[in-house]
Amino acid sequence: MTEVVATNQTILVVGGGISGMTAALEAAECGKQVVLVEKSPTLGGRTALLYRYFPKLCHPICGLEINLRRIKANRNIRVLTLAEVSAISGKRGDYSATVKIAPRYVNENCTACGDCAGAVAAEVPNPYNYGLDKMKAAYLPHAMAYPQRYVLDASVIGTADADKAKAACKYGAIDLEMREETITIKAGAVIWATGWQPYDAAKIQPYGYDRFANVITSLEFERLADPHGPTGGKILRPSDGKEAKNIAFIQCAGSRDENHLRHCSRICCMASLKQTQYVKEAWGEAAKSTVYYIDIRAIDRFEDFYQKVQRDPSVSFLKSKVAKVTQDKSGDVILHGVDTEGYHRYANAHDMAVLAIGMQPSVAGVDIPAEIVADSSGFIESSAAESGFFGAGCATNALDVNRAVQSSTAAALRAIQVINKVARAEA
Amino acid sequence: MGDLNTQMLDKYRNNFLREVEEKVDDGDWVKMCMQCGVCAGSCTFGPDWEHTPQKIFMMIRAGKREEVLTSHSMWLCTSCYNCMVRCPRKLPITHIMHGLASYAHRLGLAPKNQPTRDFSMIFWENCTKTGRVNELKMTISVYFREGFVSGIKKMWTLRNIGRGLFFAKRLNPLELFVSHGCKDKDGLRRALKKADEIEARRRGYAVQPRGYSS
Amino acid sequence: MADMKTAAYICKGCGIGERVDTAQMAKIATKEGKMHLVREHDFLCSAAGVQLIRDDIDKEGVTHAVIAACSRRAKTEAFYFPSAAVARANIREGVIWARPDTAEARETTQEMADDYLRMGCGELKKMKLPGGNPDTGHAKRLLVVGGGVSGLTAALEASKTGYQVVLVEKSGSLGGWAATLHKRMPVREPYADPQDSGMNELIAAVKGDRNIKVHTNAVIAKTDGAPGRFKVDISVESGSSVTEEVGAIVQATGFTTYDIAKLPELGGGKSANVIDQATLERLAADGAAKGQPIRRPGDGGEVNTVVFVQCAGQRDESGKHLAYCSGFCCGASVKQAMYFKDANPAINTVVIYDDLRMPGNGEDFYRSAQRKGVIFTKGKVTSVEAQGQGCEVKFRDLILDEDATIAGADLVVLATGQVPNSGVNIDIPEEEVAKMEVKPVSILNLTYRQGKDLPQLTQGFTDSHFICFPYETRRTGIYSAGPVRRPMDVAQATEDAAGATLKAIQAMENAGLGRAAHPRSGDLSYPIVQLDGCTQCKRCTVECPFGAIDEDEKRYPVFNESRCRRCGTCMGACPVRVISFENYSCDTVGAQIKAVDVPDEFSEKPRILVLACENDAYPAIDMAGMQKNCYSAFVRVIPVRCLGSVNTIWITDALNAGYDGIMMLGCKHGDDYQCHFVKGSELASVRMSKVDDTLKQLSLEAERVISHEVAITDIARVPQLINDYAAKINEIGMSPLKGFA
Amino acid sequence: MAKREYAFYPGCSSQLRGSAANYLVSVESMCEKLDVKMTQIPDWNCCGASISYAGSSELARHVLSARNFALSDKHLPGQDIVATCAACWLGGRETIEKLDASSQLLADTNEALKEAGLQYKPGTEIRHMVEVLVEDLGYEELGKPVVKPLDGVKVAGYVGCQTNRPFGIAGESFENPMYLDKLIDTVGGESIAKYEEKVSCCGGSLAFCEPEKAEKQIKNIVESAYDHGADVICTPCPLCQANVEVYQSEINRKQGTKLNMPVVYYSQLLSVAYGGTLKEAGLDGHIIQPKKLQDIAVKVVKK
Repeated sequence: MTEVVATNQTILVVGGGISGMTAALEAAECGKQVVLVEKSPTLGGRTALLYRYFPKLCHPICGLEINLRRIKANRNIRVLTLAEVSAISGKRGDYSATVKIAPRYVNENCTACGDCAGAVAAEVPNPYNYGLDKMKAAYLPHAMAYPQRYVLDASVIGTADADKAKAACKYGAIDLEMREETITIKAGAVIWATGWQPYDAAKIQPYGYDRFANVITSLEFERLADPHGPTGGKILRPSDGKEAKNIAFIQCAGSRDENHLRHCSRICCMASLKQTQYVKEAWGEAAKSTVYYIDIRAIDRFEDFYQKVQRDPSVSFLKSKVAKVTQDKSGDVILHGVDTEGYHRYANAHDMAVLAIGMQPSVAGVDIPAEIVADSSGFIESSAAESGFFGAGCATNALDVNRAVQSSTAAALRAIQVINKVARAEA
Repeated sequence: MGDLNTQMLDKYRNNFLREVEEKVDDGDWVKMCMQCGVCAGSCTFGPDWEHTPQKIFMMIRAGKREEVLTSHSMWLCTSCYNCMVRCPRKLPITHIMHGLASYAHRLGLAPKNQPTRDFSMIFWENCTKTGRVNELKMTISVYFREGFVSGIKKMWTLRNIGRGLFFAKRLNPLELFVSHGCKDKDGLRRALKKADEIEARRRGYAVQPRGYSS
Repeated sequence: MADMKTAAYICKGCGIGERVDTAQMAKIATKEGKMHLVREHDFLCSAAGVQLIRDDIDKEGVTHAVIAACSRRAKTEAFYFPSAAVARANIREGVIWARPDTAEARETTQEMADDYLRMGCGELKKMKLPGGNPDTGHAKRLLVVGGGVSGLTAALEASKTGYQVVLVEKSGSLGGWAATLHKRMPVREPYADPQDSGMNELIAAVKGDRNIKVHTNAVIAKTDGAPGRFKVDISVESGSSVTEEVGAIVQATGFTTYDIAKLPELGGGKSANVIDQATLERLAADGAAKGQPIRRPGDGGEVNTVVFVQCAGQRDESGKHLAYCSGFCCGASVKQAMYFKDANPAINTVVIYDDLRMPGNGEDFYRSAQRKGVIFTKGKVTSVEAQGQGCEVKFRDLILDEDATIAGADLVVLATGQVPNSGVNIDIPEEEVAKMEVKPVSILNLTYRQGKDLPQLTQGFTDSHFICFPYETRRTGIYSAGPVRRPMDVAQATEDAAGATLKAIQAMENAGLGRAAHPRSGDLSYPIVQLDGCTQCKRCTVECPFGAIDEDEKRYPVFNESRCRRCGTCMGACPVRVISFENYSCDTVGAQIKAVDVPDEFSEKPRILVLACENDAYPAIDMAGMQKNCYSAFVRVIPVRCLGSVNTIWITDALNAGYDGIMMLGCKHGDDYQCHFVKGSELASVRMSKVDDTLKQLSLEAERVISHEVAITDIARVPQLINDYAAKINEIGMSPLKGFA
Repeated sequence: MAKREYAFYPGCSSQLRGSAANYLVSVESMCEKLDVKMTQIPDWNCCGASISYAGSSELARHVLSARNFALSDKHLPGQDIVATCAACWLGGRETIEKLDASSQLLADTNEALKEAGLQYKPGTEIRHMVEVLVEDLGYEELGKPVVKPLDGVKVAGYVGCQTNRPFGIAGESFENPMYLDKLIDTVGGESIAKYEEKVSCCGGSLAFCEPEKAEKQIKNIVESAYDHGADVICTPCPLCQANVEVYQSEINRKQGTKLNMPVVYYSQLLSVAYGGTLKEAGLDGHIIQPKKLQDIAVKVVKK
């Protein structure tokens, strides 16, 4: 049974992505007790799966390394992975949360030596590469995974593979008897940092994501460029592994569209501008990127990055919402549409098309506590004064990493205000 | 009908957008366009368009009344609804195109001998005569709209199709004499006449004489 | 060091036991390492293994422990012994996982393991358990500079959290720009209409808050001290000055609108009817007060047509105007267009934009404006000229691809940008400042050796350079919020103020506990200087990236530990090596270098020292091991806090000890630097450029010392770099200095 | 007593001697096998189609549809109206949508209908025959009456525009609707999942006035079917059927191509599979003979 020490002076943070980690750390480094609950087996969330950040083109896992070191060094934070908040009751200053913890089938004895992975035969689609490749059914989510502990995929439980894994582990770390458990955690304040998910690209039918292998999402493209990714960082197109040098970036894939997401997802323009530089980095002179856009939203200081990319001869811009994508026999994708500046019809062939996929708050679909008000896009709105719930990061709005962290830091303060009030009342 | 055009000209002076909003079916949607161009790229006869829908919307906002109303473009709409289902702002583009065409025609600004316009008129008159379309009569009037000789020529080139359809029992000279129709075609025509009056009332036009209303 | 009791723990788990001879390692620990206590264990990170160590510490009085097992990045929580100094010898990721499991590799792999253990023992004996910075300050009041929406929010949030606040506003009243707004953009559904700014309530709340002491008509004459003990002289209206002691500072000094007189081509300063957004807000507010519509400023005439020109003097590549986009202006124009449409739908309202930038639910606000009949035209305005009572706007219509004109615009609103009020740019040298006709006025008047104000990132904004850490400033305990940090609207400024307030509070708490702030949060070590050896060369005071070190009248360095981030750049800079940390010093690293067993020149076994930044390069090497990307067995890797902390003595020591090559792996520097300590890797590269002389003196090839910029993702590249360098060394041959040390 | 009853709105083209006369025939035999009773709306009128916009007005078109609804409501109360023609169905759906949305448009429409002594009451449902098949009956039930599976007949399911956009069949996508393919498979034929021209426009009524432009479309539609080795094209729309079948000879004449691809209705496939004769399946109503289907139709099934 998982033991968690928590009181109504504890801050419960839901979501272990960069927003949740930040909120938890900032609060903990102010001396507060924090329980950080993450649904997946590892912290890091979506940013851990990005290759580079705009506009500096630095590496997200560089910041993750620092944040993980902060967490390892901080005794105020208790991390629960594979855990989901299923219900919350109570009021500001006195909540109790029901948390479901899924079995990992690997206990804290695990040294991450990897013998179990060597032993099992079964493979499962790798969610950390958006299913672009497979991984062993006994796996460490990724090189930066924290806790650094293996996971036995539920699909192999009850199969010979499970027993092989158990036999292979010298440290008694494989526990096939693990069951889902439900625990209750007290908390004075709750920070909801459940982040975002990519809009279902298959729903954008004219782009044929579900029909054409060489139409991929911007998130999948991050994995293709990343040395930790399925191609070891080589930009190869899925259909035939051909080097993808001539790449189309389709903006507003789902965003700013009343048939899909009504809001603008903010990050996609900068993300595509950034990704054109991956293409440049990979193929140099041979690189060719074309950005199909409605408005380029390189907001505030990011403008200079846009100007830099505009000067890059390998990148061209076309003001047009692509009408339709087809794929020819060679596997090339053909983009059909009209350049609206003036009036120029095009049918352009590219090696691959990248959909700058829209941002959907993860709260959409999850039944969130009544106290949290979500707008019609599913984003959490700033909560009422009498509430002890605070949204943070992309659960509250379409934000880039910088703004998400800012929002989480603010959320941490509001949570601390609740805790301090409780403390004063009890002192 | 040219006078209607002048009426509208001084009524709306330099505000063509407002004119479109008030006179054109679904015209009040024009302002919602965000110029993404997805309609332009989705259009079946797109390559033949001189102005794409999105561009026409911009021209309306820019007050290019003459250019818009005399344009051939709207008349190339096949009603495939591609633009409409893809529009991120859910503009009923197909309807707006029809509305603009209809309005241009009403003001007498539609291009002369615009084949689609002529066909559209023939179709409407044909189907409202008896309440049902008589395909044979309609076809004949379409082919003969530019006069007898060209009509005969067209018929001749298409004779094989005609024969084929005849043997397939899908085209029959009998139609020229015993034609389908509604029993209560007069009631129908009264209703359509009334519809015209209401339309005129709402839009502030003088009622114009129509085949079925005279 | 009488009370020092050392112990070595050698783990045999994860294949270590099978791959290397741990018994031999144990002997080395005892004989060479001189460890008082040496233990082998099959599964050291297990509860039993950890208990064993804990018992030794508690019962055997072990004060120093070297753990020869996995990387310091693994099992960190398990091997947490706060009461002992702990060194980690990386035998798993750093040796057996980085080497092929073959018979021929066995010997060199064993040597690697032996050396890492020797290094661990060497380091351990030079380490002390950090006691925490004694120079703590306990002031828990927050100074907020600026009484606009950001400052007011910061003050209120701090008070709500239970902290006292001193708020300084240079003007006579609170509220700043936000208070001049007629209305603000909506922040919740349906995002359809402008809403009340709520500034009156905010101002009232601040005035009514007993925790908040407000000084208006006041500026800061002097800021002295450090987090936890800032002394701030505030000169108030009377001309007199008050001194307040505060623990941290939030700078929310906001922005000034770009001067439209600089935009004559757009009619700025030439026609009374060409105004900026700020002026329109005032017109709207005055009109509303009088219950009248907005009129032409020129002659008070009716407004029938109004044109908004976006990006006026912004996004400019010519260098004449602002290069950036201010982000808020599209939304502001949409809101202002609604002022007209809501009052009278017949008013012709046109927004001429290039890219309309309304992220998130701003899209709904945009749609709402279209629904209200605001016309949006994608175009570039070429000229605005007075014409009769109004103006003529000429522009290129980018959609219709033609030149167009709007004649008879009664009002033209230029969407100009935000210019940050960030005080003195400390990176501009004195002599250049002297040349300026308008001298910049300092805001904080810091007494810091390195300058009076916060360092600016770009274009005057005091923003953080770090994407993951938006509040990192180079002045510990001083955080900027609102448009002085980066361009933003009211909603963002409010969020930003709350975030900055948290960081300020955190800085006060850390200072009180003598702990480091980000990125080495919680670190209790701190720089200790032996002034008797100091030559007053000032390198440390000049190079400290955080301005932590001042100089006294005798030009000796004065360390302000609570400003310090513990990067060790001062230590790396010091030519006489009088600066050190208890657990990280010239000696702890020097000892590791010396501990390595360097074979003679005929052994064909070169030794390569790798000094790797612990933030990026070391994790990259570590993960290379995790991926089993093998590399040369001749390298010995030492993690350093930052390349900035690398002292050249290490290089000379290593060369003299007969090392054949030295690799320095640090973070990218330059404009998009990735160094967590801002300047560390850059300073290192500057220093290393001087190493060539040393090499010449020793008559060694230049290739004996090289450095690379390495990113944390270089899991495949780093092994390659190492192997290439090993090959290179093989090429140029063994060092001639072997055996002389 | 039939299992299901509907008010039937065949539309002008399906009338006797009309260009889609064989569509009506096949629908009737198909419905009989499926025990679906279809009663024609007495005195129904033309829907005005989408092409009539120049002469008509939006209101006038609503009046036309509303008259049919009113008649159906009067004579066949409570029955859903079923249209077999895409344009009729679409026009009807649009009228319902618009009149539901605007009380004024509703009032105006009824003011006009009053002249014909009729009134339209909101709440009418107009469905496409395909909706009845896939939604009310479902593929499983549609498979039951099959006595002659269309073995070895490769069919390009050509959905076209107006049965697909803007309303379409519930749960199907605009770009790649699957229901025709599922119908084809259900009756033992071989569908072509990757048929690119599935939802392209045939030119619609502009085939009359802009034949060259329409022929360009039709050529692609037919050639793509050939590329996939189709024996026949199948469509749910009378205008698509007519255009694609009829103009092939014109294209051949002008461009020297040898297009000869038969084009049939889904209802003909089902009718044949259900054992319908040439006549019952309306297979005698083609310019380009759907040989393979005809062979199956004349084949005698041994019990």
